[in-house]
Amino acid sequence: MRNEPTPQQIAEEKIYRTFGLNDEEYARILELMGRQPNYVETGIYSVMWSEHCSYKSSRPVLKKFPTSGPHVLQGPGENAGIIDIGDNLAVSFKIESHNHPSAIEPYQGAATGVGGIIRDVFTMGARPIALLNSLRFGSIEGDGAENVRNRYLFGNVVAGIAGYGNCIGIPTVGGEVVFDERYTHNPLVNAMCVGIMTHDEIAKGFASGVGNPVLAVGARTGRDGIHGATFASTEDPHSKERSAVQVGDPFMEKLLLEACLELIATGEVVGIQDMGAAGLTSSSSEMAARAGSGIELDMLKVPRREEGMTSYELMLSESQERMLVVMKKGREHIAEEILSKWGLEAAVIGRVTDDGMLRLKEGDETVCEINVSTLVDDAPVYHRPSARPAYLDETLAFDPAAVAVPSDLTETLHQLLRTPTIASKEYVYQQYDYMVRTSTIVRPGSDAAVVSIRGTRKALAMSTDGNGRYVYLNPRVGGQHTIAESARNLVCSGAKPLAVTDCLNYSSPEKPEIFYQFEESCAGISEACVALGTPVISGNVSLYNQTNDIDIYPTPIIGMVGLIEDTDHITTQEFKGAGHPVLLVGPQTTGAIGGSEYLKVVHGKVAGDAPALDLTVEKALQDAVLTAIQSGLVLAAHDLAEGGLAVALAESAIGGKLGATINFASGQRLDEALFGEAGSRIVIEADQANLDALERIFNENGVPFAVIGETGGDRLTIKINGEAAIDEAVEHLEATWRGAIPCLMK
Amino acid sequence: MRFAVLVFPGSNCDIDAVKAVEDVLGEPVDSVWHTETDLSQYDCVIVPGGFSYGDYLRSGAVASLSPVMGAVKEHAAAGKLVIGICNGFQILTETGLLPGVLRHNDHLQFRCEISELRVENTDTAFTNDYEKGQVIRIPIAHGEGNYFADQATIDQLKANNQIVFTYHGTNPNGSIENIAGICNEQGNVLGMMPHPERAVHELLGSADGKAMFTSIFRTWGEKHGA
Amino acid sequence: MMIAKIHVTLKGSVLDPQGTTITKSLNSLGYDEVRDVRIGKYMEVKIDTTDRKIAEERVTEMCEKLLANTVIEKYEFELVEA
Amino acid sequence: MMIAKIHVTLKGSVLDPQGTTITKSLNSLGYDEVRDVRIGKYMEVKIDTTDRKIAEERVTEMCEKLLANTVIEKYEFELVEA
Ligand SMILES: Nc1ncnc2c1ncn2[C@@H]1O[C@H](COP(=O)(O)OP(=O)(O)O)[C@@H](O)[C@H]1O
Ligand SMILES: [Mg+2]
Repeated sequence: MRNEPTPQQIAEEKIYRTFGLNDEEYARILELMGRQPNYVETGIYSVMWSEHCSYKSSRPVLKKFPTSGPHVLQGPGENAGIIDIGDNLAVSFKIESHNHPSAIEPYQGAATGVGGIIRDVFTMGARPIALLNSLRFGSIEGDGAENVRNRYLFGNVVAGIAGYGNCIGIPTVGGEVVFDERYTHNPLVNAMCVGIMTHDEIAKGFASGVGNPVLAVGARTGRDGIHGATFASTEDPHSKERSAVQVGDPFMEKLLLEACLELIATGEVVGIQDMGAAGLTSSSSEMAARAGSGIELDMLKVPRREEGMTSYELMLSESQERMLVVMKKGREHIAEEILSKWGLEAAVIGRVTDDGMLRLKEGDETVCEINVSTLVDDAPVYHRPSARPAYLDETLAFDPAAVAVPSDLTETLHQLLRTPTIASKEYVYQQYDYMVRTSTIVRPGSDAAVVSIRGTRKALAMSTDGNGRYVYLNPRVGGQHTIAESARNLVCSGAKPLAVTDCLNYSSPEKPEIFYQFEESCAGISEACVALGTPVISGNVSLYNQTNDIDIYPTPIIGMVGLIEDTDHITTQEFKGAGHPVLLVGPQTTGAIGGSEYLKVVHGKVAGDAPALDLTVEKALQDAVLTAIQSGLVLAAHDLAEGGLAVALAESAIGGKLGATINFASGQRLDEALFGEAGSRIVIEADQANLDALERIFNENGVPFAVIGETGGDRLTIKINGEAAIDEAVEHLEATWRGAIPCLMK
Repeated sequence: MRFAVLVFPGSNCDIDAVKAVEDVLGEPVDSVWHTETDLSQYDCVIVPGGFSYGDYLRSGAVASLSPVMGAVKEHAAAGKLVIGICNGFQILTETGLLPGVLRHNDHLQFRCEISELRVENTDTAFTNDYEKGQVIRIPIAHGEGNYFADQATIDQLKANNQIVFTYHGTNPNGSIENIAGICNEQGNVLGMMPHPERAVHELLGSADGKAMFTSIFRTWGEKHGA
Repeated sequence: MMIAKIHVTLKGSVLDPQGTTITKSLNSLGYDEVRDVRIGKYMEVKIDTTDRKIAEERVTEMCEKLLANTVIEKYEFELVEA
Repeated sequence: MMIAKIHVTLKGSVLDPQGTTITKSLNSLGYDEVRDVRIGKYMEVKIDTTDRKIAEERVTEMCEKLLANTVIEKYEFELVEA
């Protein structure tokens, strides 16, 4: 017999607490069930009511995101969102975090994060066509034990992402990496997947139709990752049972992907969902809840990897590469045939019922009976207290006059290009197969990646962005920046931004100051989404990213997808030829240096307000630049981000192996003009002959601009008010920028 | 001319090879599952890239034992054309159709980039549309492309002019003699780590791989009077 | 000189995708008697020392720090004179 | 049941870049006494048989066909009852 605590013991010895349920939650379960839950039932409630599955702290905030639009086919709530891109085509995408597992086992943690997000997308019936990621680590400079550990985490997370994505054959086309002490014990590993399908191929996670068979498909269930969802919702993952680490099998997932797409195409699938966090528990109850049905499973029929597994273990395991499928009655053999062609198993483990219950049996014995809606709809919701953080008074009081303008600004530029956050990420993406599927037109290294759609002239642009420091300094404006920068990256590549997926990485929501950051930044995200017409169609929340009282920066990461109507519009950031005017489009002054990478790297300060951003100006800028690109008037476009104008110019010059002479008038401090990071600004290169046409477009949209110089030569020379501020050979800038990370990782 | 592109569990460049044949030549091309044992209707067999069987144990090892590889041996023995690209090259060496082995890159990392190759031998069915010594840009994407063979084998490869492509400039994986691709003694079986099927449109960053497909088609046409 | 012969293998409950794939492949090649394959690493580390006790400590450290990933792997070694 | 404990290692004359890299990292971590590292594979194959002689033949075949690449690797195994 099972050696499990009895319902009485669970109540009396408060065993539920070790599962992460508090006393009130347990009392609520008693009320909902009208009896004491047994061990399996307690386990099931605890994972379904964990922060990770129930979003109990974040739900009230997430509800405020704009989620609809004429092109939205599926908003948040399914495994991934879906948008329409015309021609009967639809695009599905989502981003997800795997922060806690990656902190413990970086290679497998990152790899299984990639595996999970791919399953979310092909579950919708979409063929995955691209992967992106967004990563945060502590500093990799220096020889302290923590720096060594950060390098280890960085190196292995990247290798894990590569290992999984390369093997399964989906190109990893873009992403971002930021290094900051605040992430030392809490690296962030967010992975995004984009898939494409025709409208009739859309599948959903519905368990409907009484009597329809429920199948477990793919890998067998093992003892790995039990309580992973709870574990992702607690403060110190390191103290948790380490056997919770799961190992990914990308080969198995490749077979599962092909088999599932083939299976969905038969039209015999009623519903399908991947077994991600909380495995069989969440997939079965969520599929039943969406359909308003019930599910009955015979646990003895669940294919397992190890002998002697209990129902509790089977329900809570997070073994990878598994799916739950509901087939039309009598059609289960079709699933079995297709899966076996791919060398995989499909086992009928239960059926759909109409009594709204999740009922588990071991043969004839019923071992669990829970009303599905109590797991999903009655999950607790917390309206956490919120309080403006005290540190804001101090950071906002920052006076730029307190720091001096460096005397050698060329050296300052080198310093910025060398800083790992700005330096070339070639070390990272040369480990990713970004070309497989032969559709990658703009490879990693530009503002956004571009993937063509075979059989059309269309292409998709995509990027991931986030700036935790801005959000820290001004949660509301920081949140707006995240969306604005993402959209601006897409526009620079020639795309119209369409929709957003978000991954919200924060510290403990139980701290009022953190909750304030969360609430405010989400409000900023919503405002920017509305202003730019990009609804949120999917997302993920990762809380409790803190260790030893160090909270990570509040770090919402945005994944955005845009549509390029014609591959002729594709634009990249590098300078294309000599003798072309260089324009700065958008506000011509930068505001202060607050929140900038420059202030942090050169002066060691994280202070000031987030850089200025006006959403109306941003929208006008994006519309104008997109119109200009679509009219064929733009040779190169690059948005200004970390490091401001000087770094953007250097990147365009390095990419094009071509210099430029810049000369503009400014009433600002030199460091502000060069390195300040105000939003809504784009540098473009254009043909002299097109200047008039460009002027017309910018004027019509009310967007300020100025010709600030010309491409040519092999040096980047920047003069302000006629006086040389920066003057350096492009080759030297390139050596600094390209060499920085490889040198640190040697 | 009929092409077969083999598909093993875990192949992932099979579609790209099919697209390249269609786009460059417009000739018929079939995807052929690894359990097939008859390839007699095909003129050229492409063993594509990817991670057959996850590359578990050794890349190409498990796939080299699949039923279809028996048919590939017959196909090669009959003097018909076989190209192994990346994982396909690894499968061909594991099968013994080509000498040597492909080991982990010397820096132990996966490497994806557009690399420069020198065409060393233009007397093969695969390369006669190139100039001898021509430098072409073809993508690589592999973790185990470090070609190795003992000295006797290398001497033989040289004596028979079996080294078809070498890396120009930097060697991305530590391969001996900068070898990027070799053929068998008869010249009808080619293995290469770089991906010509990824270099068939300017939009993809290079179209230098096209000439491989046109070479194959021209050679076949001359032989069959087409 | 001593040689540390080190075996690094996956912990019992950790999934071994390589092993599973090779098991299936051996079965399909006609080796039906094969029930399970587990794949690990074997390393020989040559050490310039004569003190067995110190060697033992140092090799343990190397395994913990670099040679094994103790989150999912376990290790074992013996020392032989070379 | 028997378990074949198989060691697959590189032939003596073949360079081991992985081993060289690990030697260097161990040295740079302060393990100066490490002279050389060679990396191989260790496999445990569980076989449903009781006949040692047949098992030996069959395992040899598996090694030749799949488990080792005899162009650069050599193998060795012992059989233990499980
Ligand atoms: N983790 C990563 N994965 C893939 N590509 C990356 C990654 N990090 C950075 N890149 C690529 O490097 C380029 C520059 O990155 P970043 O400086 O973050 O760009 P931006 O500031 O324009 O968002 C982008 O093209 C991006 O796709
Ligand atoms: Mg950018």
